[in-house]
Amino acid sequence: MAVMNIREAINATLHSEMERDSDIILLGEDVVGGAGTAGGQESIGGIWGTSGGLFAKFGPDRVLDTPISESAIIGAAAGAALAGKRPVAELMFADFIGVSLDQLWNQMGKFRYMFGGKTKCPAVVRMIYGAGMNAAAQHSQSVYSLMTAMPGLKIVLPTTPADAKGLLTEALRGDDPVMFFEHKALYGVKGEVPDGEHRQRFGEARMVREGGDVTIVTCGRMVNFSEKACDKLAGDGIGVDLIDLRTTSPLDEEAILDSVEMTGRLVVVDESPPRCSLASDIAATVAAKAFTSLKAPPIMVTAPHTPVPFARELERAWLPSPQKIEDAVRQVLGFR
Amino acid sequence: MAVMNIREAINATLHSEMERDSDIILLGEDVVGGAGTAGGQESIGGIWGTSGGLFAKFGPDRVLDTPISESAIIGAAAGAALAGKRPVAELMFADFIGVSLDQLWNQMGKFRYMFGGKTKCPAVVRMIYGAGMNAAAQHSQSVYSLMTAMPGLKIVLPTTPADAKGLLTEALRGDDPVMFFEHKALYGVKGEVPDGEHRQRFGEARMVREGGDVTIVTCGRMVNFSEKACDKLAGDGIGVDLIDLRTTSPLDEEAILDSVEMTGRLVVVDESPPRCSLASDIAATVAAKAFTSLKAPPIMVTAPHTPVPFARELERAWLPSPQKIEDAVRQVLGFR
Amino acid sequence: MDGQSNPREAKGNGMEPTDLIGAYRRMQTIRMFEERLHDEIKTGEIPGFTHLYCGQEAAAVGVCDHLSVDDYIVSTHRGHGHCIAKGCDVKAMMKEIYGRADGLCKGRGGSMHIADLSVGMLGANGIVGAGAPQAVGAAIAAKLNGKGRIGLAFSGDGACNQGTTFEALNLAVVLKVPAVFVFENNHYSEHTGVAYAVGTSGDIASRAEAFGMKAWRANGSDYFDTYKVMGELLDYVRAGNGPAAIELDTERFYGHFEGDPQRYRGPGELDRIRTERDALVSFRTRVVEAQILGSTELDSVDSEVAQLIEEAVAEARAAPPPDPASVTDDVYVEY
Amino acid sequence: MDGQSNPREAKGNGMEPTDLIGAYRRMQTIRMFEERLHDEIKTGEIPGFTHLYCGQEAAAVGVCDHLSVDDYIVSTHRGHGHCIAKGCDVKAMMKEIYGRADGLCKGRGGSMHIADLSVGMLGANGIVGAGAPQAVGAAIAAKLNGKGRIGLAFSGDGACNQGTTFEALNLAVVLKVPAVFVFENNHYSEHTGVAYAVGTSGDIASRAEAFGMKAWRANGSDYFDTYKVMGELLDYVRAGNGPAAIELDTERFYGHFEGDPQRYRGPGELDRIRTERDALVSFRTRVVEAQILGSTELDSVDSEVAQLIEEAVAEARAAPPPDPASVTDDVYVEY
Ligand SMILES: Cc1ncc(C[n+]2csc(CCOP(=O)(O)OP(=O)(O)O)c2C)c(N)n1
Ligand SMILES: Cc1ncc(C[n+]2csc(CCOP(=O)(O)OP(=O)(O)O)c2C)c(N)n1
Ligand SMILES: [Mg+2]
Ligand SMILES: [Mg+2]
Repeated sequence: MAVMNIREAINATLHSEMERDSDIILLGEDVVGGAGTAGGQESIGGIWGTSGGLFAKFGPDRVLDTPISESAIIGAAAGAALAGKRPVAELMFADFIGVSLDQLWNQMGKFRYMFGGKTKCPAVVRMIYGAGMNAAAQHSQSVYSLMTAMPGLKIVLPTTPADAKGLLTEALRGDDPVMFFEHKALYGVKGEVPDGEHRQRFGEARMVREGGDVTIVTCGRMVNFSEKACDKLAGDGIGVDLIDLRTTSPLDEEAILDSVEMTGRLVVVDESPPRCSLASDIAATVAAKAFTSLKAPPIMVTAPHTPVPFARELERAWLPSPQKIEDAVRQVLGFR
Repeated sequence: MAVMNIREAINATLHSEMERDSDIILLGEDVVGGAGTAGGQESIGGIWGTSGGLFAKFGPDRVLDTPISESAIIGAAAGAALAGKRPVAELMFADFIGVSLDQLWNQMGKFRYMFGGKTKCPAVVRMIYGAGMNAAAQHSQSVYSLMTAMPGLKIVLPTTPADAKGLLTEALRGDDPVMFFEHKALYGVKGEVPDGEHRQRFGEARMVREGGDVTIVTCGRMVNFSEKACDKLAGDGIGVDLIDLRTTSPLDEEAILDSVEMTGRLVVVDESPPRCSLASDIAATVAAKAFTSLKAPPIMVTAPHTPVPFARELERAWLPSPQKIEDAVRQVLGFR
Repeated sequence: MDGQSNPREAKGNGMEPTDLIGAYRRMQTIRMFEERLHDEIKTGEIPGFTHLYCGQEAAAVGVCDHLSVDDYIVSTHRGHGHCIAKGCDVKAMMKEIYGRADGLCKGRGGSMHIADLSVGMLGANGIVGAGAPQAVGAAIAAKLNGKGRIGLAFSGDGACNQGTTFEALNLAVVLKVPAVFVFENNHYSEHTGVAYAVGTSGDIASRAEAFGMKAWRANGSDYFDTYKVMGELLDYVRAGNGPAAIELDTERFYGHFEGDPQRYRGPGELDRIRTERDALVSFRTRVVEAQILGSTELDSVDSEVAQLIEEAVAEARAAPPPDPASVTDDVYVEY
Repeated sequence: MDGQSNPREAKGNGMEPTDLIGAYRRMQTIRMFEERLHDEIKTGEIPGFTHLYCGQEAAAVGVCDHLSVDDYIVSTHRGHGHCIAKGCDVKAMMKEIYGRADGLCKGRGGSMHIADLSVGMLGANGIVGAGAPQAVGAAIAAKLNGKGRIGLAFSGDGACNQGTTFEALNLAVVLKVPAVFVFENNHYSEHTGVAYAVGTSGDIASRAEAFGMKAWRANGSDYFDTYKVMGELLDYVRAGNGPAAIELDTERFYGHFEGDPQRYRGPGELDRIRTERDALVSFRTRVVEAQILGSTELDSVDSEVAQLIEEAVAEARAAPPPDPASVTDDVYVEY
């Protein structure tokens, strides 16, 4: 097993999968960089550094720099996928679903159903999401809650380098459109990555910790925040079942319900604003399906119902934090 | 009090509010109709018939037919609102948020917050939503759940002609961006409408019935479906508190919690697919805030996690129905 | 009439009489399919919104007669004509429009969402302007496949104001892919005239040119002109010169959707376009005058098509509806 | 150098020396603001992403010197220059960029989201292409107000490929509103060259023309040329002729964002543009040579501006951060 960070795991997986399957193509703004300049193409290899070396290896027919026109990028991915290719489209920031939503939601997500199950659209859309870098209201959002609401799309959020590889491989082998969420503050996270083929099935949550007193359900960067809270709680002898969903659609309901049936206490941690969020989705599911197991009201730790603010102090106040998670766990445990 | 249907109530309100306030302008595709044709403008007065007579009365500077370019329509409304006007933009189908989301979500919804509370954006976006007319996957969606998730937007869904007038007036007098949802299957619903000025405050739910045994929380067309279920249940002596939210953002949490504290039993009815839906939002809120009052697991009656199908039999199966609501009420009552 | 070319030229282009009969048959199939729908819709049996293609037959057929099953097309809300021209099964289409279980899309899509990948028809679309970027994607795929195939988008004059369409034009030029943009200018988007909505006084071809691609114009109510000009265009695109556009001037004979009172039409307009711009009439007149085909041959095509449509309707009406339990099928390939 | 006009002409256009000093002061303020930011960012004290406007000063100032507070502008992610040129308070801007409580937007927006409606600045924007439709809306408002005011969008060469920009161009033409589209062509969108991304070999003005509006070109690194050509354009627009566009050829002196290694630049490119296309150097040389202003006058502007920036940074650094409890304020006007 090699040790690498998430950025490297994604880049390596793109390299090996593109080698394996010549139908995989990559497109997006500056995924190569330098087109039409004196410096020449491959000047950067993606502004997030995840597509480095692909252009040099696979050339201009498979690695395509595009103008700034996200609807056309996603629409082209949709069309190429219908036509038998496996496009990987990069939305530089997940917030740009605003200018490309129709192609994601009304096109990719609906083709198969509308067309009577006779088509498939194996497109992977990589989106860089999340707060924590003071990128302010239009470059910091966690849109996975919005997209989990959209039938036909699969929503994937790796939190470790191994999962980045496993989930991206699965996305590229599967036949459905996948929204692949990469948290901008997690790219540097290091870990062991299995060599050779490694696929991680969707809808199979990761039990990060098993503690038995309280269940924390979360995803994305909030897994790391929750781990910090768990460390603190462990010091006081409080054991947490920490569930990293890996994919919010499909959802591993079983893992959640199994744990809550044991603990009877649920905290959901979600980087989205609260309304119609993943947090409310999980809390409602548990209330509906594990009602008799619940010993305390579920607690949802989310961002407030506001856009993401810019200033450090405000963004920090906006984000769920290890402290808020820890407090929620103590509160749910304190309920009698 | 005049008796009229929702379509007429909206048209009449637009007429009287535009007379009152010369800053109100209307724009959208075919809101006049006939531009650039031999037949001439005002050939239809809006494809839903809600803007009839406005062009004749207020002229081309205040009633603007636009090309098919929803991002430009909503963006222009956003800009005009920042510049001191009160634009009403018509999205012919709510599904077209797909091609205009950025201007709704990242622009209108965020200006005030991003700009430090120093601006306002009093734009009203009218969207025609909902299933029931076999308009299939791209013309039938109930996107209010998606938009309730978006901070900065207010989400309004009239279900009676009186509320259509009261809520639209409130939208046009207020200073925040309002997403005004008109259900295509409710336009013909008739009722009494107060004469003269009539404003309905946002965040104030309507108690459609008070029954005391079970609480149904719903909005939009599902209010009507729920009333049918209530009629049946009343025959068996089952009394329902039926709450029409009127606005999902702001949310009248108090009305919901007050009722559930009495009934202990909650059914949420929502025309959206289930994931991260309004149904889950309400159920989670109740589970978190009225946990000890709950005598049974909350039941969510929603559409399935699929696009809206075309065929009559399928669309009917897709929609929540009075029968499904009735069943849910009996089920929640049967829980021991 | 301006823009009408000689049928002999079409022949010179490689069209043999049997192909001409085929072309006539396809146009007549569209015509009868649509006229019959126009009547059937009044019965209330057909669900949803239906947009009839009638009047634009020469456009769909004149374009698609150059394509093979591995050329991809994407279509619009007004897609029946494109589907038939590209080779979709007419009976399965009719069943789809009736919302039947064995409709081409199992009754899930209906009139606005017909697709058949087995003939290279990637889908009608209810969202105006959504198809153009998808055609660019199909063109990327076609280019990779390296067999001279193309991705083609049909769009209306109204769709040519949508941002997605513009983005697609630019992207196709930048990537130099074999994408073809066919703009059917029927002079209206819903109730609005093209001269109002398209800021270039309704000129679409020159707008496409301004994006850096070559653009052609043809009479989209004349099969021979459309066919001929499309032939030139496709020679250019298949030779690897990148994308191209064509503006087809044509007419829709019915309203925007079934039920449209069409108050925007000028006096006598519907009569005039029916008299002067009927692609089937002009086709027949000219092949008969040029003695390429005989009236009787064409008449028998008419009866065959009438028979097919009759059967299609009868079978669609008799066909079973979808099982309500199937409502949750086929959202994903893998669950 | 091509595109440079005589300062006397600017004078003839109604510019008196005091205005020229003002123009120089505004350009110098942008320059020093940005160069100082460039240094301060390295300290790590400034949060988030910052895009410097340095090199494009003549564009913002040459355009905005024609505008009053009731003309509306919308800006981009690279908006500091537009803000300063339109009259935003420089110290409040600096505090905003530092994320301070009394920043122009209370520290909520930061570099990419500065707005000040009191000077007609409707907002910088983090979404490329979002501003153009908003300028059309502002132009609708301006037209209704009937005082000859306009709505103006600054956009980059990259933004001119976004669908929203195209839609806005068309909508403005259709509605014949006083909207002005200023395209600052600095030859790059991030790391991509304009010749690649804009399918018309990088020609933006003619693309705008193809939407049916009049378009101008000017040297956006030369104050006098920009000012003069904008004057013509605005005479045309304010006279009620509908929208117009202008392409300003200019250069950005720094990377796309702070931290960009700029490997896409040609050898010596940065030196060349700094030497040949510095709007401040050319302004100074020419007003001094033409004996309109003296070196000492300009030097004292330089010191005053340097002093202002010094104070702005000092005050911003010393200013208190926002109260974390204020995070939930101001989402709505009415709760
Ligand atoms: C994004 C979007 N906006 C608006 C509509 C509503 N609509 C359906 S068809 C149509 C007119 C299309 O005009 P055109 O492109 O000329 O095609 P035609 O109907 O003439 O075939 C409109 C506005 C839609 N379906 N999608
Ligand atoms: C919708 C959207 N897509 C992509 C980006 C990322 N992005 C920010 S600036 C930029 C380049 C813009 O280029 P240009 O319009 O030429 O402006 P310049 O940076 O040169 O001032 C890109 C791609 C964005 N912010 N918004
Ligand atoms: Mg048309
Ligand atoms: Mg640029």
